Parts: sequence; C-alpha cells; structure tokens
Amino acid sequence: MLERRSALESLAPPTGKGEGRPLVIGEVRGFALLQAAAFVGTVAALERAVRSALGVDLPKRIDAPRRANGICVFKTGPEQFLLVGPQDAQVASTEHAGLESSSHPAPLLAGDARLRRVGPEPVRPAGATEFWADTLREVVPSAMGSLTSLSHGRTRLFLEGAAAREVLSTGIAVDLHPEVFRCDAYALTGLEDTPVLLHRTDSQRYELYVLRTYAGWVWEWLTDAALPFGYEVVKKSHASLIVGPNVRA
Amino acid sequence: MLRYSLSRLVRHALTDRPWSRAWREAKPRNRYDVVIIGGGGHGLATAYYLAANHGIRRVAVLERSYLGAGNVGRNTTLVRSNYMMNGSTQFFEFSLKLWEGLSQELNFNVMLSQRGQIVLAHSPAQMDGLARRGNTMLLNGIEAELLDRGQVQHLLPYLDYSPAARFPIAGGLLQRRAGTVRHDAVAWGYARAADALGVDIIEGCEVTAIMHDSSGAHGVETSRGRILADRVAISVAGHSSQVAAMAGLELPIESHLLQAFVTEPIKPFVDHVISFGAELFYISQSDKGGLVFGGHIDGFNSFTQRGQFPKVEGVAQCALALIPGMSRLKLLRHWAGIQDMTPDGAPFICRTPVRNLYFNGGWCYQGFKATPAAGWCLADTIARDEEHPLVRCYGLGRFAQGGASLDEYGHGHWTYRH
Amino acid sequence: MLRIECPLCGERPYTEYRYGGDADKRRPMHGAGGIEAWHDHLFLFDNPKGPHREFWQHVQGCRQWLLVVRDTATNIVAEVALARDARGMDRQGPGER
Amino acid sequence: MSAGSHRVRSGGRIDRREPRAFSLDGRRLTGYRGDTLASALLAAGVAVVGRSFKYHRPRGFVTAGVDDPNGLFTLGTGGRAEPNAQGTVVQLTDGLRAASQNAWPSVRFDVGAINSWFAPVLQAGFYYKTFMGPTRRAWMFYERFIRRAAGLGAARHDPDPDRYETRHLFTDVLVIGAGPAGLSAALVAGRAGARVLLIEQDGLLGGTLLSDPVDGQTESWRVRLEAELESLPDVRILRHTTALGLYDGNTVILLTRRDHCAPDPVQGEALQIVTTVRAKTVIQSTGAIERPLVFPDNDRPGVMTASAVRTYLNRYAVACGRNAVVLTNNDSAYAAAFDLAPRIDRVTVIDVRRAIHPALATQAASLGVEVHAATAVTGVLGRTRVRGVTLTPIDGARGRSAACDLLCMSGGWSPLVHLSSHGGIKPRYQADSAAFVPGGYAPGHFGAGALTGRFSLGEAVATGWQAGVRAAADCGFERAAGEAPTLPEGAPWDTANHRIEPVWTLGGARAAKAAFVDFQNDVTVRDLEIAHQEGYESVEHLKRFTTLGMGTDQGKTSNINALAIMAGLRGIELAEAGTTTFRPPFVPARLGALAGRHVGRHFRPVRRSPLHAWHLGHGAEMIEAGPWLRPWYYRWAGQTVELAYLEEMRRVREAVGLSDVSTLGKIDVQGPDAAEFLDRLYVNGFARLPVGKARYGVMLNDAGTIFDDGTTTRLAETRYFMTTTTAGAAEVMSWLEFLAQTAWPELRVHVSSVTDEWAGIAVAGPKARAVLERALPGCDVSNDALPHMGCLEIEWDRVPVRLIRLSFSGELAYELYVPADYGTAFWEHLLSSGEPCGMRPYGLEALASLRIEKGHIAGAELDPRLTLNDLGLGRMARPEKPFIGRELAARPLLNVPERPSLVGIECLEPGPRLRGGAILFAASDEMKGHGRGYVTSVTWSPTLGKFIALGLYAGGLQHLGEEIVCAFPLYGERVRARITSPVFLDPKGERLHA
Repeated sequence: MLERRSALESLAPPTGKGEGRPLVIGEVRGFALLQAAAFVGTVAALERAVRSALGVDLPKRIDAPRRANGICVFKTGPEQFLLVGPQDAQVASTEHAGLESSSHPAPLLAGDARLRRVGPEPVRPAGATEFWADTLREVVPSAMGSLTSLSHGRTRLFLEGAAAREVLSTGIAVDLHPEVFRCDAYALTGLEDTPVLLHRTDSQRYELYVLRTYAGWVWEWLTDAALPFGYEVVKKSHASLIVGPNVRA
Repeated sequence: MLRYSLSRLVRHALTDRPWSRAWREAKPRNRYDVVIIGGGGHGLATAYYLAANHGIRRVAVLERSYLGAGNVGRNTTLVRSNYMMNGSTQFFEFSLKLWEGLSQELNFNVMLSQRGQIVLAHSPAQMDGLARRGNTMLLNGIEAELLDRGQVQHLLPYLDYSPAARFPIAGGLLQRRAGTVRHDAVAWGYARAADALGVDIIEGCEVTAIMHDSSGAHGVETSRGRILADRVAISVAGHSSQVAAMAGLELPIESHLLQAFVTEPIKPFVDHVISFGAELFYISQSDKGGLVFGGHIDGFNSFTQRGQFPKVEGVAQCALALIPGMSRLKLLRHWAGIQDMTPDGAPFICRTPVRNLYFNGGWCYQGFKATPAAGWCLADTIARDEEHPLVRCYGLGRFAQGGASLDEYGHGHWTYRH
Repeated sequence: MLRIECPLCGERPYTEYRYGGDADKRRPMHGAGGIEAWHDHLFLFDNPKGPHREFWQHVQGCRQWLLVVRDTATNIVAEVALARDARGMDRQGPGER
Repeated sequence: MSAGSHRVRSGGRIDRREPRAFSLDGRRLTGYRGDTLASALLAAGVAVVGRSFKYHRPRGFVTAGVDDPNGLFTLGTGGRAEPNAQGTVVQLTDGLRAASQNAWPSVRFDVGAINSWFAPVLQAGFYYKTFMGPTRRAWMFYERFIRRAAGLGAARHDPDPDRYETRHLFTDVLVIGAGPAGLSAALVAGRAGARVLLIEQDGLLGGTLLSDPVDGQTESWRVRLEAELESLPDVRILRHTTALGLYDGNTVILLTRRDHCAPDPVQGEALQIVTTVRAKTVIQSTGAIERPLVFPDNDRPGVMTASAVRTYLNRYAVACGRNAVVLTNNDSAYAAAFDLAPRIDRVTVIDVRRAIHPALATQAASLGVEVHAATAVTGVLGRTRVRGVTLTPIDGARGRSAACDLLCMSGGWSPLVHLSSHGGIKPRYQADSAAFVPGGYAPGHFGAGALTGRFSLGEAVATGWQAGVRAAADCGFERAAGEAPTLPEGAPWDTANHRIEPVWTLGGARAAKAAFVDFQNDVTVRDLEIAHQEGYESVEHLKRFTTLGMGTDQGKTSNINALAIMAGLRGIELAEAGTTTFRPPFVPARLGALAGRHVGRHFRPVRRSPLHAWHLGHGAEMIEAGPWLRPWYYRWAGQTVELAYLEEMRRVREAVGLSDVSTLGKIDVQGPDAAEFLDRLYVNGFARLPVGKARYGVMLNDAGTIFDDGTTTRLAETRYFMTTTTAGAAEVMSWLEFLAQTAWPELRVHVSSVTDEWAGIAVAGPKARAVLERALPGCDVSNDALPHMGCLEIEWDRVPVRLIRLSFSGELAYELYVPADYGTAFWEHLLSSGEPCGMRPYGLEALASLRIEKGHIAGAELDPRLTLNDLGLGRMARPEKPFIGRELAARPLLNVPERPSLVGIECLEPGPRLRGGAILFAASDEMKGHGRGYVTSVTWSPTLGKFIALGLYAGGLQHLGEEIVCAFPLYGERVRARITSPVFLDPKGERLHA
C-alpha cells in the first residue's frame, strides 16, 4: 500500500516527550474528515440520516461539537457539517470486509487485484476510504445533500500547555479567555490570513485544523510564536483524539 | 501679485515688512461665468487655467472647508507618467510636462523633485509587464529604463536581496523624470496665481444644491447664498457622488479610504521613489526627512477619513519586506483621504448629461500627479464646451460602450480592486 | 477596527471577511436584461455617505456571503444577515431597480 | 549634593544601590536603576542635549515625559541603533550608549548654529518663495542641501536583529492611564467582577502621584490601590504600555516597550509588542500635559515646565537648579515651588495673575518663597544655560533682571484628548480651565481625571470611580464595589482649574522672533504672524505652512499655544478656531513593532504542494507563484533555467515528463442542480457533458470579459470536479459561493474547495500511455477506453485516483489526482514506472513554454481587459444559452473587428530574440504610439528551432502570414516576425489524440 505522508513530515520531527514543558506542539494523525452538507430544506433529513448511520446528532450552532461513537461533528455553515472520525486502520477488519463485499459492486478490473474501477456512478465515488464515511454515503442521496472527503485537505495540529493560549493569541483574533472560549468550544477563524478551525479540547489544549497546503507555514509560524516560551514537538501517531473533555478516552 | 524671490525674501526679513495675503479672502458675488465646486488642487488648477489660458476670469472656486482640505494635502506626493494604456500615457505625460514648469509658471516653489521612480518586479511575468509599460513609454516619447536585479541592487543597495526575502526582486522599471512635489504648495501656488488673475477663492462655502433644469445648470445654492453661473464644474473627488447627485446624476464611482504614512524625520535614507511589486506599496522621503509611504485602499466604501489598523500593520510589513532597515524607524503619523474609485481605475473629465455642468473626478490613486493636466483639460473642456483631445477617453459613458481599455493593471471591473 | 458580527460565527474583525461591494442594486435575472440593465447594475453606484448595503463573505469562517448595512460615515454596522436570507433587508422590492 | 552633580542626597524612586553605567557621545556617566536617560543626564549636570531642527539652537530637556520636544538621541550601535529616541522615556540600562543628534561637531559647539544668523530669512514658508531659478531644474540642486540639513537622527540600513510580536487581547473594561483616576476606575471595575485591562505608559503605576514626594501623603494610597489591583484575578496590568490609537469597533492599539537592547531575539524575546485590544468599554484616564509659556528665548536649556522640574526632584532626586524662578499663570506651578524650596537655595514665583490665593501666599511665605504677582518673564539670559531672566510687571513698567539657573514655567494644562479625537470627536474648548477637552465620548467610552479638564486629585478619584462603575455596569457587572478610596486632603494648589488666567505670549511683539512655540520645529511667534499675514490662518494651513506640530513630538506642547496665538491674531475666540486633527499614533511607533513577526520569510503565508518536500530533495529550483512555491526547473535538466527548461521540454515532446499541478484550484460541485449551475457559469455548456468526460471551460465576469478557465469533469450526474487556474482559485471559489448563495439560492448545489485534498500530477509526452500502463497495470488506458477528455475513477492499491486525459502541452497527456497524503508516494510510483520510458519531472518554466507551442492561453492572456473573441474563443459561447457576462460582452466597443486579438508570432531573424512586453507594429508602421498590440508570452521552441510568442494584435488572424515588427526600445531592439496561428504545434491535435 502507498505510504501516507503528512504535510509536516519534513518540518516537524519530534524533539521529545514534552513532559512538563509549558508548551507541547504536535500533529494529530490518523483521523478522517468528511464534510456533509444539506440543502436549505433538507437539514432535518440529513440529521436523521447521520443519526441512523453513525448515531451522532448534528450541532445546532457553531459553538461546541457533538460527538458519539467515535465521531465528532462540527457545524461549519448553515447546513454544513464537518465529521471527524477514525481512519480505516482503526476499524475492525471484519466489519470493513463485510462492507466491502456488500457495497462495492463495481467489478475489479482485470490484471491487478490492487486496481479497482469505481465511478462513474457506483455507490462509492473515489475520495474516501473510511468505513464510517461510506456508511453515511449510503443514506445520503444527492437530493438530500452532499458529502465531500477532506481527510487529506486538513492538517490537524495541537498545542498543549500553560502557554498555549498566549501563543494562539498572537495570531487569532478570537477571545480565548477560559470563561468565554470554554472547554470544547470551537471557532472558525483566521490564523494570520489562513482559515482554521480552532477547537479547545481541554483546559490547556487546543487543536487547529488548517488547510493542508498552508500547514507548513502555520507550523513555522506557530513554533516561531512559541519560541519565547520554550516548546517541544511530540509525535502523536494517531488520534486518541476524538475525545473531548466530557468523553475522555 | 507680489513676486516671490530670494531678494524679496531678504528684504522682508531685514525690514520686517509684512507679507501680503497669498490669496484674497473673497466674498461670493451673485454671478460668475464659471463656478467650480471644490477648492482642491484640481479645482484651483482649473480656475487658474480658465483665467490664464482662456481669459475667463469671472470664476469662483467654492470650498466647503479650508482650501486644499481634501486629497491634495493628504497624498504621498508622487508624480510620474509611467502609464501604458492608450489615452492615459499621453495624459499623464502631459501632466508631468506641466509639473516641470510649474514653479516658474506659478512663481511658487512647489519643489518638484525629479529623483526617479523605480517600480519593482518579483517574477518573470511581472518583468514582462514592466517591459510592455516601459516600451510603450519610450514609443510615446517618455523616458524609461528596464533594470535587471543587479542594476536595481546597484541603484538601491538597501533593499532586501537576502535569501530570506519572501518575494525576491527580479528587476524594475525606472522613470528618472518621476519624483515628488510638495503637495500643499500646489494648492497654495495655484490659489495664489488664480487669485492674482481675478479668480474668487471662497473658503467655508458649502454647495447645497446645483440649480439645473432641462436647459442645463444655472448656478448653485450654497451655505453663503445663491450663486448664479453660466457654467458649473464639479471637482470634489472623494465626494463626487454626493455633489453629482445634486444634479440628478449617478456615477460609476465609489468612495474608498486610502491611508498615508510618515515616519519621524531622519537624514537622507531613500533617495528615490520606490514601488514594491509584490503588493501595492510605494515610498519616498520628504525633504523634511520623513519617509512617506502608502499602500492599497482599506478595501470597502468609506467616508470616515479614519483608517483601519490592519492596513497600518500590512503597510509596515511591506515596508520591511522592501527595506528591512526601516524596522527601527518610527511611524509618526498616519491619516486617510477619501478617494473616488472607478470600475477601470481611470478618471473622468467630461461634460455631463446636464448642459453646462462639467465633471472631474474618479481619480483613484492618481489624482495628485494629474493635477496640472486635469486643471488644464477641464478648463479647456469648460471653455470650449467640448472635451479636450487628451481627455476624450475619460468620458462617463465609456462603460456602456466597452470599458476596460484604460484598466492599467488589469484588475477588472471591481472599483475596490484598482 | 471594523468588526462584523457573523450571524453564525460571532463578531470578528473585518480582516476575516472578503468585501463584495455594493448590494444595493438588484442583480438582473440570469439571462435577462440587456446591456443597459447590466450596466446600471454593475457600473452605477448610489455610493451613499450613510447607510450602505453591501456584501461581505466570511472567508475565514463559515464562508457565507452576508448582507451588511454599514454606515460609511461612521463604520457602525446596523444589520447583518446571511445574504440568502436578506430579502427583508431589501430597500426596494424585487425588480424595481 | 556633590560637585557637578545635581542629584539630591535622599528621596526619589531611584535605587541608589544599583548604579547604571552609560555613555553620551562617548562620555562615561552613571545613573541609577529607576532613572530615565533624561534624569540621569540632568543629574550629571548635562544641560545641552540637542540642537534644534532649523536654527541649531542649543536645547535641553523641557519636560519629563512623552511630550518632550528636545531631548532626542540615537541609542545603540549597528543594527540596533535607534535614531530619535526620547531621552525622557528611555529607561536607563547598564551599558546604554546614547549619541546626540543634528549637531556637528558636538551639541555644545555646533557649526550648524550659523543658521540662526539667517533666522529672519529662514522664516516660515521661505522655501516656497525662492529656489526657483535660475533653471527649471534648480530645485534639484538646492534640494540636496536642504535634505542633508533636514532630518534629525541618521538611520542605518542594516537589518534589525530585534524581534517584535503582535497579539490580540479582549477585555470588558480597558483603562488607559494609571494615574489616580485610572487606578480608581480599574479598582472599582475589577471589584465589580469585570475583566479589566489597565495600561500605563510608565513603568510604575500612579501617574502624577509618582511626582509627589515618596514620603508624602499620597504614596500610601497609591501603594494600597496597586496592591489590591494586583490581587484581583481578572485585572491585568500592562506597564510600559502606551495606547497608540483608538480605531473603529472599540479597538485600541497598545505598544509595550522593553528596555533597549535588553531582550534576546535569539530566545524569541520581543523588544516591543503591539496588542490589538477589543474592549467592550474604554475608560480614558490619559491625564494632561503642562504647556510651556511663550516668551523670548524660552527655549534656553534650563527653561522647563514646572511639573517636569517637580518630577525630576521628587521622582528622580534631581534638582535641576539651585536658584529657580517659577513662572506661571495658574496654581499648579506652586507645587514645584513648594517642593523645591526646602531642597535648593532660592525659589521665586513670578505669577502673571494679579490675585494670588491667600492659602498659596501663606504657604509660600512659610517656605521662604518670594512671590511676585502681576509680573511676567520677558526675556532669558544665557545661551547654553539659563543665567537669569528679565522680569517685567504686567502693567508695563520697566523690567529688571534677576539671576537664576532654572526657569520653571506653567502655561496651564492640556488634556490628552488624542484618543477621543482618533475616533472622530472634535475637542471642545473649556474656557474656565483654558483647555480643550473631549467633545464627547463614543458609546461605551468614559473620561476620567485630568482629561476632563478638572485637574484636582479629588476630582480625579471621583471621576475615575464613577467611570469605573459605569463601565462595569455597561458590561453587566453591577456588583457593589464598596467605598471609593479616600485621599488625603488636597494641597492648596490642588484646585479643579488651577484658577488659570490664560496668557499666550509674554514679552510683546518686539521679541517674537525668539519666542518659540514649537521647540522641535523652531516655530516662533514671528512665524505665526507671517502665516497670518499671508492668510495661512486656518488651523490646518497654519500647521502645514509653518510645520508646527509636525515634529516627532507631534506638537504635544505647542499646538494649543499656537492655536491660541493665531486666534488672537485673527481676533477670534480660541473655541472658534478649533484644533488640528490628532492623528495616531499617540507616540511614534517602530515599524518593526507594527509589522510584528511578518518579516522575512514570514512576510506572507507560503503555500506548499503535497509534493513540496520531494521537489526540494530532488534538485528543484523553486519559484514564488502567488502564495505558492513551485518547481521552476529541475537540475537534472540543467544548472540554469535557460538550459533546463529546454531540456525538460524536449523530454516531454520526445518521451514523457511529469509535473506537479497540485496548485490548480479544485472545486467539488455537487447537487441535483450542479449541471445547471455550471451551465450558467461557463460560456460553454456543461449540462450535456456525459458522465466520465471532461471539458475545457471559460468563465467571464459580469462585465463580459475574461475571468478564469479550466477543465471540469463530470464524475456523476450530480457531481463535477472543477479545476481553475492557480492564480484564480480563491477568487473563483468565492465567486461560485456568491452566485450559489445570493444570485441563485434556488439552485440545489454545493461548492467545496478540494484544492488541499488532492495532489495533482500531469504525465505528458508520447510515451505517457506506456507509463500509465506500467504504473496501473490492468487499467485500460487505450484510446477507446480513455479517449482525449475522458476520465476514469479508479482505486490503486486502495488509493482513489482520478485519471483525466487532458493536455496542456499538446502531447498525449493525463492528469492524475490522488488524495494529498498519498501524493508523494504516488508520484514516486509513477516515476519509477516511467523510468524505462525516460520519464523525468519538468517545472513551471517548461510547462509554460510547452503550452505556448500549443497556443494554450494562461496567466498573461487570462486578462480581464480581454474578451472571449480577443482570445479566439468566441465560438465556445452559444448565444442562445445564457451565461454570466453574456449581456455586457455584447457592448459595442468590445466587438469591433480591429480589436487586438490572439495571434502566434514567429521570429524571422536568426540572431535576436522575441521578448515578452514587446510592442507590435506592422512592417510599414512608424514606430511610435501604442502600436497594434503586444507580446504576452515568449519561448524558444526547441521543436521549431526558433523564438515563438503569443500576443494580441489588432485585427488578429486577419493578418495571418503578414510580417510585423516587435519593438523593444528598452533594449533598442526591433525584431522582424510573422503573424501565425497561435497553435504552433500539431494544429490537428494528432498528438493529444494519439
């Protein structure tokens, strides 16, 4: 199988374990992102579909995500949602195999078993490989809304430690006072001209979803901002992550 | 008019003899041949050329505030003629030629400093763009030189040529005759010279209505009473829409804010006018020693004359991207002017659908450098009731016909992108 | 600094938004209107010194286009709505301009 | 007091146990921790610290704060040298190196002082009246000398090693200024539970209280409040922090300064921090500054404001003289007189008022201070230092001289109305305190303390308390805050308006030439008179004509005096004259601080393709392309771009190459109405595009001119995959959203940017199919299965791949899109599969040149000044199908046949080359004017063996085959060329259909 590479691979080698540092910075890997959007009149239908397929509700406002069954849902537009869930590797293989056989009628192409023809209009268009995302695809017809995989399009960073808030305030024009931007709050905002989703996952821990092609720049920028506080880069291979303060893993 | 000269200056200094007013404090009369709304650089220049070129001396310039309160006293004082679109090339070169004799013409030192302007390019494509501009200039009799990176470095060794430069300098286009002019002196010089020819300059006189009917414009109502006029000209860039609306006209103009900046005075530091190419940014040093610079408009319609701080930061960042050594210098003041923006970045000097009503506006970033030519051409247009050949391209109706042929930088039809 | 309250994301500095210009003139129906209608829509501006209806897009947030009523003399924002919901903020009824 | 030292033995807020060694112009001096550079110099007896701007008159410190016009120094050396640093605000640090400015060879003996001989000629506006001859370019000659003479400090071009930071803060209540009013306000708001941000320009809290004796009665109050404020959890205090300006949306910009050279940039420490504060409410307790009086030779070193002298005495333990005259028109200066009296030899008060309050007289008598009422100082003796004054009774009797070595003056107090003025509120003249005060406050703003034109301590505390209560309540905090802290009984001079009797000039017209109004810019009363004579009398004209208030101090001490003097000349009330507009920043702010960390590589964000690291590791020379960094060329093909791109092109034409096209904008268009949406958007139709097919499309803007182009593929009935140009991607995305959300909300369509999701790789060349057959064995990529403009969605090794056959180069070519994380691995997979075919990567230069050979338009031709017809694409539009821009594209001047339109140009000469930006003429034309067109894109064509170009030419292909001239007068070149079809290569498209 082809190797997945992070946008930060060449930029962010881990430097330590980060214990006791005022600031730990790193990248969260091993998650999948799916954008689900309804049309003006089909939000309720999409909500039902998401609930039936994944057992999670859609948030009503852009303030705190909803989560269940390992899926975390952010609202990102009036009828648009971002679903964060695990990557395939973390899903039981039997389940996955079961799904493959039942929902991928497209014939394998001759020659190489690794090659499979998909599209133009089979159940599963290319672009997502996640089991849970496929589950959703089956119940969201195009008249109800659209699904777009963004698993590769966002890089997920975290900052953790006493200095995290101060570092973020150098680039983010959102009030991060702990009473205002409470645990599990998130905001769609800008970090120095680049759009980000900022999520406070714990009292001193923040995650940033940044556009992949800007991730390197954001990384350089954040670590530069962190310089006066001292920081360590740590490696989190995959996300234990869909956790929030109220559902600690 | 009392002639200014060194000997006069010395005589006054030695004898304490009082100077006379630079222009009279005129009271509005009932009727004029021409009333010009707006006592900025353009309005005053128009009045001067009406009197000087056409012998039309029964002219009033009406200024709501103090003379030169608008953009003539708020700009970054640059003059140049590096235009490439057919029409603008000729017009702005004509203006630069007028600048070159203006101090003598007005007997007022406007301090034209032809120190040269370098427009920088940061990519091969931008170099091609500068080449087209420079070639066009040369083919129209305007000097221009295309510089490669090494030549720019030789001329301006203090720019950022380091590997850390985010947008490395590829080269530049030099116009040696471009430079700066002391902005306030332009308003005062034209006012004094026009006044000497009999023009009434009336400050503190706000126009509240333009008297007009189907036969055309007949005068104005003002805060100081009704003034009749055979011809009325609007020259109020920044507030063009408001004044034109008094004659029932809707214009292809939106008002935007442009900020300008000056540092503390320092000894000579930048000897040219330099324009960054990665973003809109331009800088020169005033004779007093302050570095004067500016950038893009704030970006949304505004009449507040108060700039937004992110633009201040952005402009400071451009300054340092261009000249890293400016980091230690201190910003002394920043201010803003209201600027007419148009769908092609080019101005209007023309008759209007209302007879005997003439319009000058829509200057975007280039009103100051156009001052002499705008005054000259508007005066001519008023006097002959027909557009001067140099401004035939600057009509109000051009967007219904085609448009875009004056768009110097290809920004498209959005006023706020020019 | 000008701040605009996004109906979905809350108050943010204007730098998170993209300005979309005058929203006063109703856009002619797609495929309808001739040169004159489109010319007036695209090239003529009321350009008021006062309340101005204008578009802004929250590009660094929810990417929604907003219809904002802002006083150009004071920069005070009186109203903000999602542009698609903004019919009630129309100064004129449909098709009058 | 030791010899040569003006330091008082005890008292002050300096720490005598911590000496600080510093130098001025190489002279080694010592001060103490807690000193400013100014107080340390005064303590050392340094009187002359600078030379004035125009006349080079010797000058000393006038004030003890940010308003000082004279004491400017260059601090530090090399890259950390800072010109024009204000000695009164520079904290003394060990090893500080200061140099005086604008003087040669030294400030004590300055050759430039010769200017003062010509002072009468160098009057206001003299340069407008002369330097106009003998030639038209005469000014260019004189200007050199003027420029060298002007300017204050000299700046260096070296990069700045220091680091700066910017940040955002939010608060309920922002209190600006921690004097008695600000401390009270912050305390009550903090007690009420509000989030409070208290900022203070000084390193210590207390404002004017810091100028009281440290053993005085106010000190315990100050200390108690500071302690309680520190204890409140939601009160944040920023010291050394100045409010630079007030902006829209209750935004206040703060500048926090650290000591010169102290922070270590390598450790990431910032020298200065700019903070953007969003405050729900703002309490302006900015205080007031003391005005000098205007009288002949009032600029001599040793003439200082009374409050400054008191500050130097009580705070810094420096006695600025032994024999002081205190000149005043109000009560406040008595504070200085009374504090000085016990510490120096002699104090005399010269009060211009006729009546002196008995309490003052009594205290003066008890302290042995002589008071002369109804008397003025009308002259100063001494040049580099005050030696005496001329005292003249107000009623006109003859004057007499009196010896002194210090003259303290007080012309009253000017509230610092800057912040409210920044918000557009004009100051209002309050006659009874002879002060301009804020003309009002914006909603959520409150004034307190001396800013309100009420100067007593009691009122400061009361108004501060009140403002704090109201501000907290505005934010929803109404918790009872206890009692207002009470202050000790006020001193007799501590009155609300100081019983001021304003007087704007002393000494009469006779001596106006040396009565300075603006010290830094050398503006005298005489200059104001000239301005008045010539009619430059409105406040703005006055400022601009005389340069009054335009110095680094921005006229803090001079504006009101000048306005009052001008009002007097004009015979109008000061209230009627008004003030000039106060502009931010309140104090000069380093550009470095304003730029923050956006310098060097961090100037603007960088966008990197998923393949970026691979390119760097494999010899790519990168080039900036908007925000992106893209491979320009690869070193495998040559060491310079000129060599490499040709080699890369050859590889594509003869074998196969691959190139990173990840930067293209990619948009996922989905929904039942996606087809209709695209049909409206593009000039050409997309509704009937079959599933599995791609089509090239062009978009116009509303004005009917070119907007963007790209290829859009139909993946399903209701789903399209759109690509845009790299440069236009963001704009197109916003435009699509605009249309979907505002113009056509009835369409059920979603657009989402997937630019970041997919890596894009182009494989081009005659052997491209062979490469794919090897890379994707089993995938049928034959002409039948995947014809030109066909699309396959496949999975390779469980990685989804979008395989679209399309060609920018004109060769048989494919674009492959894979999820970005897989981009590098898939690129490597392709490369290794292509190795036997000789496949190598090619960069942007080759990409751009290949497309020129094929006549494909790109950046230089995608110009909103051009139309569809101009680019020869008119046939793409079907007039019966409405599309964006259709109506205005029909405007008459956009459709005249002689418009310049796209042509190919081939060079007819063997030696010279074609160049981008050349102007085109017909062979018979005179070479002048704007020509018939211009060259947009040029390349050497290795295929054709000559220079070829694309360009716009009047009449376009009507002139096919005609000879033209490409003029490039910048290099003195005229090159013969011929108009050809823009498609130089394979016009029938046999290669790409191969």
